[in-house]
Amino acid sequence: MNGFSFSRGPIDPAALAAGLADVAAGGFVSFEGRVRNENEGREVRRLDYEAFEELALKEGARIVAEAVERFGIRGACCVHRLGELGLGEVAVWVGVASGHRAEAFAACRYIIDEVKHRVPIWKKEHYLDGDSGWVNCERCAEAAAQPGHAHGHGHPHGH
Amino acid sequence: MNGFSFSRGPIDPAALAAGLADVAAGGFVSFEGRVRNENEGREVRRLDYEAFEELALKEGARIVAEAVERFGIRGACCVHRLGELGLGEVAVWVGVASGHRAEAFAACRYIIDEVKHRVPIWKKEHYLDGDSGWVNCERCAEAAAQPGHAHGHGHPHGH
Amino acid sequence: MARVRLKYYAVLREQAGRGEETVETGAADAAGLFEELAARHGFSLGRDRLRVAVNAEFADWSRTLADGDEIVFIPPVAGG
Amino acid sequence: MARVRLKYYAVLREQAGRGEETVETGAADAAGLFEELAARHGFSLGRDRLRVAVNAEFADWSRTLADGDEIVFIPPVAGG
Repeated sequence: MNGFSFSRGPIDPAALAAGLADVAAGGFVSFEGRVRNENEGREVRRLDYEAFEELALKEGARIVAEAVERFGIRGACCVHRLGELGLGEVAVWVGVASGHRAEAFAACRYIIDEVKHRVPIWKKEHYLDGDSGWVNCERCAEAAAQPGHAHGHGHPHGH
Repeated sequence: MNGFSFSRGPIDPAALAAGLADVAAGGFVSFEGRVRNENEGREVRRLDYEAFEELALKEGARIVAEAVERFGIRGACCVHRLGELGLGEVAVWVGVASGHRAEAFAACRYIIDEVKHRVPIWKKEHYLDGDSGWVNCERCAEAAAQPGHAHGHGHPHGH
Repeated sequence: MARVRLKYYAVLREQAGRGEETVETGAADAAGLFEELAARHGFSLGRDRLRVAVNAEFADWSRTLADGDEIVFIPPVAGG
Repeated sequence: MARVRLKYYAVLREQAGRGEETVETGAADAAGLFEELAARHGFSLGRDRLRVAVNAEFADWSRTLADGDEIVFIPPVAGG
């Protein structure tokens, strides 16, 4: 159950956690990124996720392998949703099992941070007012047009 | 579902996480401390937990309230098992829901660290060889008898 | 003299051979009470490794004792 | 001239009005190909905000193109 994968249906954290069960693991940390009702001051109604799956699966697997290597954890798994998600749904789940808790926290944080920066996944927000937009694209493009507001690639979006 | 409580039966992380559901929370971090098959080089068969419940409930609630105050999180919950636990069982669960992930990670770590240091809960380990011992007590007492090995109260035990 | 209620947990419960008891004590404070009971029950942990609670709140060892107080000596904790 | 396959995602897919296409290009490298297609499709994002993948691996913009290459321009990612 180690590694990175996509899911087109709802993510089941309990089942994923069970897949990392390990009697040598005293600490288990998980992160769930959920669809919020608000982003940067706008009321969100739903999200669509899409990915360049072939590359995303490779890059996601590299990130999980890096975490195992760096933090000496016993197991790690990341699953990301694709398609249309409503408010409160789990968009991404990361679980890490480790002998002790410090490495479990550090590795879980590493995986979600790297996934958000490196894995080719895109999110379109649909707002209550009927508008919609690709996160990090349209509004960053506007910002980039203003001197002193250039945003780099992969600008963290902060959920 | 905020706060600190004890459970005499198995902990159900999915139900506890559902209790923190919040459409304004984009990040949810949880920690599970599980019974490991080994501690400090000895093979563990099972654990018994007991608590000074009246004070533990107050101190646990203070810790959760501190985390809410310090990190500005939206909700947090900690449940600790009491009684006899087998290998792999969840001994303690901490969940934190927050607008963004950085505070969720920090608050979850804060709660488990403080609970382990401050809440009057004790753990007796039963070993495969038939021996048993109160964690932080008997062996720390031996260590304290050796010059230069004094351990302070609440010496962290490191799961 | 004060008449106080003791509750014992974990290793202290096992060494005292009981979960609670009521004692009459002439000890001036919680520290003195602990030394009396440590001598009686043969506790292995020194006072420097313990904390004390009076009426379900953490207290100082210099806390004076009153009739009806409930005292708990708290061994090093090990939750999680 | 190289005959390459493009796949488009997210905002680029919407602006190109298609998910994929095959093009003949005289561009010397991936950067030149992007500029051709940005002009044709009116992409709003500049090349400095994108990455490029060739045959499902990240590549440099200076990567020369070969017949049969599959090219993806990668808008700023937003997983999680």
